[in-house]
Amino acid sequence: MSQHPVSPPAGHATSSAAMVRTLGVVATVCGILIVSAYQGTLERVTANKRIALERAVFRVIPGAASMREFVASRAGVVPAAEGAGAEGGVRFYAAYDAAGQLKGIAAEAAAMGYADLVRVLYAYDPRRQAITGIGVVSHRETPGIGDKIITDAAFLTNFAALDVRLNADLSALANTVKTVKHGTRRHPWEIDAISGATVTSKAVGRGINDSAQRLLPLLAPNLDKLGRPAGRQEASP
Amino acid sequence: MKAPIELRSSPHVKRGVSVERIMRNVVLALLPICAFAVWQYGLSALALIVTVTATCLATERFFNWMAGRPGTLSDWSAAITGLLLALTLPPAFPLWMGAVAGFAAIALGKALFGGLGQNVFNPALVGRAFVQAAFPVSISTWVPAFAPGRFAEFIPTTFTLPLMAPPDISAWAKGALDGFTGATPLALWKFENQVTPPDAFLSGAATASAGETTAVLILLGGLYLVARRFMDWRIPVAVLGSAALAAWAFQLWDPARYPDPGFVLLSGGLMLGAAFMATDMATSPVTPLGVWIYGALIGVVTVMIRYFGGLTEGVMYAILLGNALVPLIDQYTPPRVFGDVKGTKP
Amino acid sequence: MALPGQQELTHLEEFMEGVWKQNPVFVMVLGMCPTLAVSVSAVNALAMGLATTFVLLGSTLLVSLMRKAVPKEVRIATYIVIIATFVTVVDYLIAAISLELYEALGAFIQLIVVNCIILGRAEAHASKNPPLRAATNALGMGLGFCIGLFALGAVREILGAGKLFGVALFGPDFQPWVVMVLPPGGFFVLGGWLLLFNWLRRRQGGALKPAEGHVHG
Amino acid sequence: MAEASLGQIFLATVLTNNFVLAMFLGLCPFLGVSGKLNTAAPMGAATTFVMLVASLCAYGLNWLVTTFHLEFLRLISYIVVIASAVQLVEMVLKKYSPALFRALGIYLPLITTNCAVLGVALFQTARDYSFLQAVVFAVGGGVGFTLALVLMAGLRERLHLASVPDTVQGTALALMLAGLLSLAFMGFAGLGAGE
Repeated sequence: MSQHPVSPPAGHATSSAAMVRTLGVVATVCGILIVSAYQGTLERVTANKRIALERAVFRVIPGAASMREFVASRAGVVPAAEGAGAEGGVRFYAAYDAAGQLKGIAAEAAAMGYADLVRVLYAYDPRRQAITGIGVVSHRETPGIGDKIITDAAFLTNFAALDVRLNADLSALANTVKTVKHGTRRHPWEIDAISGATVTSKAVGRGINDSAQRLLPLLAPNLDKLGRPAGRQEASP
Repeated sequence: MKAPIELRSSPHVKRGVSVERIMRNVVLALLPICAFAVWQYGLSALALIVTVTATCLATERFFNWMAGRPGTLSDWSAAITGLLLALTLPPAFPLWMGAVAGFAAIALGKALFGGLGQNVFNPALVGRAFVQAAFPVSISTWVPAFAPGRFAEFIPTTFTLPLMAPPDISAWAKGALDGFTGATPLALWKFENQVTPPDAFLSGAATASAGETTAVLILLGGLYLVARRFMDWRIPVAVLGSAALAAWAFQLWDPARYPDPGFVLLSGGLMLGAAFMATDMATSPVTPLGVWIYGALIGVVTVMIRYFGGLTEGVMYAILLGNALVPLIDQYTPPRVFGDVKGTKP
Repeated sequence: MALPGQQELTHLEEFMEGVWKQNPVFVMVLGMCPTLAVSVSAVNALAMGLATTFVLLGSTLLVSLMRKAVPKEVRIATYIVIIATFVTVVDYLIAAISLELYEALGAFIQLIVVNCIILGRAEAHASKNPPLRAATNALGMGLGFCIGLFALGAVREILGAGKLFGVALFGPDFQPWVVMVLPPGGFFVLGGWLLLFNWLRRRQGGALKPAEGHVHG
Repeated sequence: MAEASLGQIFLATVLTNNFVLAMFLGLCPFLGVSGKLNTAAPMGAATTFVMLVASLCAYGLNWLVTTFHLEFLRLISYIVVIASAVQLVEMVLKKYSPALFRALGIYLPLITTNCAVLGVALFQTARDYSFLQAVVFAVGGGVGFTLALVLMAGLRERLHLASVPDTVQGTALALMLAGLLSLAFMGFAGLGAGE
């Protein structure tokens, strides 16, 4: 190339004004790019997120047709949009059937497993005071061993009706949810571990216990506030 | 006490005769353990030992040919790797996976670095760690020792087609021996808080890898090598001593939760690892103080992984981590003065 | 890149630079962090490759267009801002296209910012060449990066899951080599590819240097 | 996740999910600077320090962008602020502690564009760490990075003396060693998962 390097010859320090001007131009161009990308994709991204979330929640609460997101804290239960920043707030999802009746509650639980956090979404039925199903949100457990928490039918039956009743003064669970050795489940609040995947099974139990201990006492006095689905979701067939 | 120090001090052993002699004796010390493993587990164990060793030899041959070096099969080192590796595998391990382990052991553990004496990790353990990560289900599938039909039939998983998943044999294993639980003593302790009595380890009835239940034979083999000055006695002593000490301290702290040191020493692969793998000359420290540090580290890390990790057994990883630390240990411990005589403390 | 005093490359040669002679993955060993972390499957690997190519192309074009206006004192700052902009854009685009993919790639999309290929191209090539030439070079580099990532992702997916692009190759009884989708597998597969390239080079005459380059993020 | 205790985070970032060996962060200096033992330790220390600075900056910035609903500026502000903060620290060090500057200073500019540094910032944001958790995460990440770097340097120095085949020399060997180290670190899996 015959052309010289573009940078200005040495010795000629660029004036501050030129630098500021250039940076200003760059910042403007970049700002426009970012904001337009953000605005352009916002709708799709939000829709994608909502669909993914709904799919996950509807899978653990069969028969649900719509859902709303809430935050429970000491101050009570409020829709997520209003209470996002509440101190110690626990996020959960209320699912409704086609007639608008509360079908169940879904919330996320997480605990350290074998390789990383195991995150599950569990369904809670307030009428039966029991957990009625789980779905795995994410995990990095060993394929073939730890991922049995998704595939092992026997393990999943633990969550057909896992007892999470509250104690008399509604301050905590009446019985700690606990993972026990494979084949020794005696109580409805125990989880029968998968043989050979004890660490992961225990993580699921611990995560659910931690989450339920925090969420359910906050939720119990406020169940009536969950009411009916917001109007928008009625559209879904 | 001249021979061991001379030989240990240099990884680049030029005197092929000495290397060959040591290696041959190590194989000799391993053979009774192999024979006992075959007696315990029958045809499948024999097939596994033969396959893994043959793969190691073939891989060694192949890489020598690639590098245009003369064959080094005659130094027995690849055979040792093969035998040791086979002894650390569960007897029901499919043969094709055993072959993968053998290949990984030599290729990743040895050939990569230029062959004998140049490797930085114990090759047998590299192979074991590779298949542990690759086939986590198969490597924790156990079968009972002394099953009545062990010399009449192979374990159903042995002849799994290459690349294919082995069949589930838990029902078969229960049928092969009454009351078989399919869990190793370490898993029983960790997840069910049951301590296996020591006599199960001495008789070989404990559920384990092919060569891990024979504490007596391992000790005898080790003693033989020490007596003939082919092995640095300090390493196994440091490994076992520190593991026992750590176990003892934990037991003092909470006797209900932690088992006694005897259980820690006898269970799993600690004996085999301490005697035959941690002592690998190329991958252990050169300085006398370094040797003690290295051994103690392996013992303590093993106990830590067993007690607090997700895995039931930690010897393999402890030794590999020890291997990784060897250059640092050598760097920061005072080197042996040339011509130093054994017994003078550094 | 055209060194001073060197014959100017044709556009085709400029393009092929990155694809073959200076392949960012196999020859220069650049941008390893995202390469290894997300290459557990061919789809993830390709998505990451395309995202990087997009950022590479966008930022080199912009840098090249502005090359005469940017004072050298603030040039690195400018480049970083430009690159970060395109990464943010691609981050939103991927989230809009597929949330699943977005979650699989995770924070590694945003880590494209510190991928040295991009800053390296901006500094060494785009700041000295007109837009068309810079873009051609960037496309070549991007394609080379995609090929490298794909080679990694394909091996890891085939052995680690018995599949390619999610299609089972060996039937239902295949035993996955779990290690391949774990971190050690990433190192081994990339190391293996480099060994293969070294070996091929050596056989081709050995005049070429081994594939050891500047190792950067 | 708010659930993880500080000890768990530290253990996980140093051993179980080591930044370099399990998350592939900071591979660039890991492969580039791990040839010599005596540069590995100061490099690790400098990186740990920069990670801490980055973590603090990111924590503040994240609060700022979420409060003002400017999430789309998060990445760009992280990289710019972290880079400037490191520059600033470098200048301050040079003026007030020349000795420390000589020890760490030469590495500082290199580190700014290290994936591990931006990684700390991005991962702590993605995982919603509290201030203390973020600090522990950054220090753990740095210690883990240093550990991997020092181990690697020791092994590579030793292999200088070995007759490693020509084909394997260089980056390929470094990657294979990293793979073996990563394999050995898998032994820590599940550590601190608790009962």
